[in-house]
Amino acid sequence: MGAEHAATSASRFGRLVPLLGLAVLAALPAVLTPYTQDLVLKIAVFAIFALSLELLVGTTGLVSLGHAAFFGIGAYAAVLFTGGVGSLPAALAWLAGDGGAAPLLKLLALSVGFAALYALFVGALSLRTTGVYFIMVTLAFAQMAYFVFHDTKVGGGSDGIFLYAKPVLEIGGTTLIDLDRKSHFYYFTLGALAFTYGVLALVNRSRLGHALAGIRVNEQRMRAAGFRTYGYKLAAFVIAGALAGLAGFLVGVKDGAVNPELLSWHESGAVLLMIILGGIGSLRGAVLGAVAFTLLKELFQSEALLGPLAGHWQLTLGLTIIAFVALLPKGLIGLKQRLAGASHG
Amino acid sequence: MAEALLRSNLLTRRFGGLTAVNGVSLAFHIGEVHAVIGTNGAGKSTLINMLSGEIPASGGSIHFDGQDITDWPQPKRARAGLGRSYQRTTIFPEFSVLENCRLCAQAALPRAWAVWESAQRCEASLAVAREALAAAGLADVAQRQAGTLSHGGKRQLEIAMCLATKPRVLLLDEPLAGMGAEETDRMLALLASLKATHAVLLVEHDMDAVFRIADRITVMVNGEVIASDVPAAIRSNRDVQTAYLGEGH
Amino acid sequence: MTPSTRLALAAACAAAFATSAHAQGNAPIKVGLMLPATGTFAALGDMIEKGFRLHVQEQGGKLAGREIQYFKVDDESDPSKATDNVNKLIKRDQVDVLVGTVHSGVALAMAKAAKESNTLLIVPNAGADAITGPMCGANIIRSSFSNWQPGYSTGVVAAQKGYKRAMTITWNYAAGAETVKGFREAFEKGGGQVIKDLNLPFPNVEFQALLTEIAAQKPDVVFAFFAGGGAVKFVKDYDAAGLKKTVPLFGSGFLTDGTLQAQGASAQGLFTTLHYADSLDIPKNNSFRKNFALAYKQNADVYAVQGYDAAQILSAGLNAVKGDMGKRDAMLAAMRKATVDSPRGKFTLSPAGNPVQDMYLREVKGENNEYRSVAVKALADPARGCKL
Amino acid sequence: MDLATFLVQCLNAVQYGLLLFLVASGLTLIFGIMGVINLAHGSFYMIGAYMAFVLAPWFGDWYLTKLLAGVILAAVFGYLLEWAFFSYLYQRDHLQQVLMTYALILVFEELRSLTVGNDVHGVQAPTWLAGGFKLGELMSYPWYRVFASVACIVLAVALYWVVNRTKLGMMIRAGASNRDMVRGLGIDIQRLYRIVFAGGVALAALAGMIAAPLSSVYPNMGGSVLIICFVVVVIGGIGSITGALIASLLVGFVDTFGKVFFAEFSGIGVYLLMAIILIWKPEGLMKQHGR
Repeated sequence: MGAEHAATSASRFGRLVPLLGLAVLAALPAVLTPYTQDLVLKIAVFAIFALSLELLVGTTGLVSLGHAAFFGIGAYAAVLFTGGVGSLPAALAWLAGDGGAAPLLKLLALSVGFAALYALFVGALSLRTTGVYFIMVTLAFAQMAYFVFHDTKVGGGSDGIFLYAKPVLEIGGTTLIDLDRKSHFYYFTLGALAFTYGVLALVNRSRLGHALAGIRVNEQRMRAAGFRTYGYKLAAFVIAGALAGLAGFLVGVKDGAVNPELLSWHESGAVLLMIILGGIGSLRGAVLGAVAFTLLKELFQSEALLGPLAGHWQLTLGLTIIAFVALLPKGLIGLKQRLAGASHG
Repeated sequence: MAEALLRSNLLTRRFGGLTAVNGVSLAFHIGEVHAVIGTNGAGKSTLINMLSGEIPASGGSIHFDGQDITDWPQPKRARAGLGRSYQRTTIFPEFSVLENCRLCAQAALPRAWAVWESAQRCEASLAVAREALAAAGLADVAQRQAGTLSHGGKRQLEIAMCLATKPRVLLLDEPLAGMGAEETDRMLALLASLKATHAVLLVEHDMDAVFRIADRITVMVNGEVIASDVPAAIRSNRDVQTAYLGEGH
Repeated sequence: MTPSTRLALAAACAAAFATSAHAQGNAPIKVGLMLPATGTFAALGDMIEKGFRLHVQEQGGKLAGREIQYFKVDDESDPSKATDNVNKLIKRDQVDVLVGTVHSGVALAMAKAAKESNTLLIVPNAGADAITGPMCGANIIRSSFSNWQPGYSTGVVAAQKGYKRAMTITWNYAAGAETVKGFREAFEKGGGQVIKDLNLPFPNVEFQALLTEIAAQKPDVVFAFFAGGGAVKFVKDYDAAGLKKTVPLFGSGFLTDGTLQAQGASAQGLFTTLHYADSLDIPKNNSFRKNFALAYKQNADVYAVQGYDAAQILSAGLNAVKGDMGKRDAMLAAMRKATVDSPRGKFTLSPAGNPVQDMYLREVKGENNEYRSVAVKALADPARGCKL
Repeated sequence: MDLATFLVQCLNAVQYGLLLFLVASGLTLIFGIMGVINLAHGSFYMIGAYMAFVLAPWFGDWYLTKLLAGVILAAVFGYLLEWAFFSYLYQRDHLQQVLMTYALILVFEELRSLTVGNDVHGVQAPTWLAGGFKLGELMSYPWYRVFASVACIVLAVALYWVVNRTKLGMMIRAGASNRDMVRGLGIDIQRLYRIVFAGGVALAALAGMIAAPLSSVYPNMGGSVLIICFVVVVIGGIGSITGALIASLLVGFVDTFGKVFFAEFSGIGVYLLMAIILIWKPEGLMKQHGR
């Protein structure tokens, strides 16, 4: 009885962990140097990106190797529709601003919207395939988007384009949010992370989320029960794409620049790496993975800490990944469980 | 006799050069357990797969409740009232027994996109799921993790999940496979109780059980129906004896 | 202790150390080298760094009496990571000077970050016109070239040789398009006409279809812009297809720089223009090449020169203010006004911060790009879009 | 475009397609039979090309001997790699395979950088294959390209023969369509895997060696080859050698004519082709039954 009680109180505490984390993050700017604050921002953006993929991989069991496409499209939309740069096709030009003030809500909607739209297109086609094919097809569609931005004039070609005016939220003439200001952007990103986490937590506890989990375990059984699984998977794909677009919007505004490499398969690979590093199957794992991946790379590339070895970070990172996947197939989250299991046993 | 609830007409399925099911016409009625027997590779599973919509037919048609459903996809058939179970256990082992059934019951509910509503508090699906569990005799273990059930328990859950979709036809693919005598008795009692409100198609290898419960037996050999009649007539059918029963007896 | 806290701690220590060191009068000048250490351009990054360090060593390890402390970041030639990477140098290491890089997209992101943080940036290779065009700034200087320059000078030479119909071929990316634009401008000004621009996706190296297209169109001359592995393959394919004998090939100098060993016989006799030639027979180049070979046991190339000159420009600025980086405006002005005694010959800087330099016509002989003549004297980039 | 030019372009397309086939065939075998997604396959191509460069001084004009030596080295390497690394991947899901082999790319690239350096290097074609023959007014066609195409065709035929006419091939085909069946037949699946993997690595390395005199060797050369090979494998149908051949040629044609007619969009062409084919046939042109 006592043990049971302890377990429930532990899980109650566990439920508070994300909120605690958020509170810590909100208090951080007071103590951070500008660089570490940037690092936190970068991790937060990647965490959103990783969370969005977690819905596909962890919840629904769809391994996409082309998730960076939506991330990149979101980023490009944020910059292109600010106006004044790139050369949008006439059909889309009316959506762009004049290069002056950049309305936050409109740009956010366009970023998320276009990412979702492309996800709808890619999902509609790629979800006809399964397994290895699905992985490859998502990769190919991401490459397609990559080459559109790389080879055509739409987004300034291979060098990419810059953002000249950062988005602003104005209501009745007063500026509520100005993303050009460090603190505004920090809390806005934090808000976006909380929003993403919240949305996905809601999805996971909803009927949609349960159906997606069912599809992951046995799609055939779900169809036999009467689920139009294609529609469910497509919904997951579009939600994931839209949230990746949100992360893209943030990265576009954060860097003030976008370029085709945001859509490259290396980026898709990196985000997959994050969620597996953290542990597939939990939102916390995705966030943890984003933190771990960013810091690991930071560590391996740091000459101050590793000396000349930093020049060979590919080797150290590669070997670490191999060791990680070999020893911790369930990710960092799994490590915690394993330790907990060991102490009980 | 009343109009059949589910009827196949010259149903055929070819895989490349192989004809797995050839011109099968059968009718299934509420209040009747209709068993389909035959050797391995006779086309029984293919028949179930075609009726449930898992694989498309190469020829022929399927009618359900007066409608031509030959071209309907599987989920649509399932929601219309065609429930099936699988030869291999296909429960969701990580979920609770209740959740397994609740999930299946959820398929029929509207507003799947309402992500702010908690699945575990979805009363509509919970009620159906509890009903199905009670009918299948699993009410006591509703909170257990499904993967921890005994083999027989899992087979019962399989039926319960099928019931949770509120079907009118039950397409059961070897529900007795691997069961002990006691478990078999329990399952047969369950089937007998379901027969009143459902049309039941039973594919089964356990001949004793088939002859105990079936109201009608169809024998398939090499994808074709060689006999379809009441059990007593099948037992004395010479073709069946030579083609099928002869092997075992 | 988790990696994160450890890292944060290390960063904090570094920052604390940095600020305390800054307070002292004669603290080292912090130079941030953001160059590729991995990927396609790794060899170029290496040469630039060696060139830079060579000049500093020649000055006794100090510039204007101040020690130089290096901070390095691998830019991976990935522009999507450029902003984060450059911020490692600007915000984490708080460098005084940024030096980098090879890839244009990355360099543009660096220029943007440099402008926002008002950090001094010296670009030792990336040719994107925009760096000394729309993105130009008082604190941004380039020690190399703009893409437009070698394209333009090759166009001048091609037109002078009397060719009328030209075709261009390059990768479908910004550096290629800008170089080709320079070529077209000069070639058409000289009375010629570019009949077709061919391009293929970067970094695709399957040229055969386009070579066939060249053979079908029969131009008088072909202008090519490729670099690295692509340049090697293109030159070899062009030769193997028999076109070298029938349609003369001209290129921006990068077509034959650092690639001649690999290109072998296929490159013999090719004409290219660039702001440097290995065999340039002037005292400064001779001494530079000797010192470089002594220091690193390998031959210098154009990238080493650009790195070397980046250090020279920095030292010109520092000398003018006697090492006092506080006199920033004076230092920047001195850098702009400097006449750099480069191994490529003396050059000055345009108001936009790009070298005003002689462009040389070179011919490939053996494994050398041999100097032939000055293609264009003191060529200045038009710096279109620069509002300085 | 006149007829002669058109024909030459077709020749170019076929030649490119054949070279792609050589790399992709190894990938499709490893994919189809072992069910392992191998992102590091491009690295084997890279290793082959660098082998052609490193081995060159030892063999001089003994070109075919060099190829043979390279193939043997690559096969041994593949065999060892399977034993030491890939054999642990079969039980893992696709996701972990993607990550492990992604990490391998990083490791191979860094090792390449440490041992051979980051410079671009040319690889000489043997003197007995120097020169070319006249093709049209201005152009000639190098003998080495002819050799490369012929070598690819010979290998394709040999591969076809091995897969369709030998006992090993029977096991391979069975393995590609139904792994359980192969186990049921009492075949030593581990040995089969090891052989197939070694063969796949050898094929990719051979492709790299044959391509090296044409392409020279340079850092990251495996990356772009890898992606295009994925496209080939997916279009052709995973595990199908015939499918890979057809798909390679298709990609060769789309790439060649795309560059000529739609220069700005030529990068997109092959992916568009893949999308269209997958809409039409979601499991590739040559679907393997029974999976």
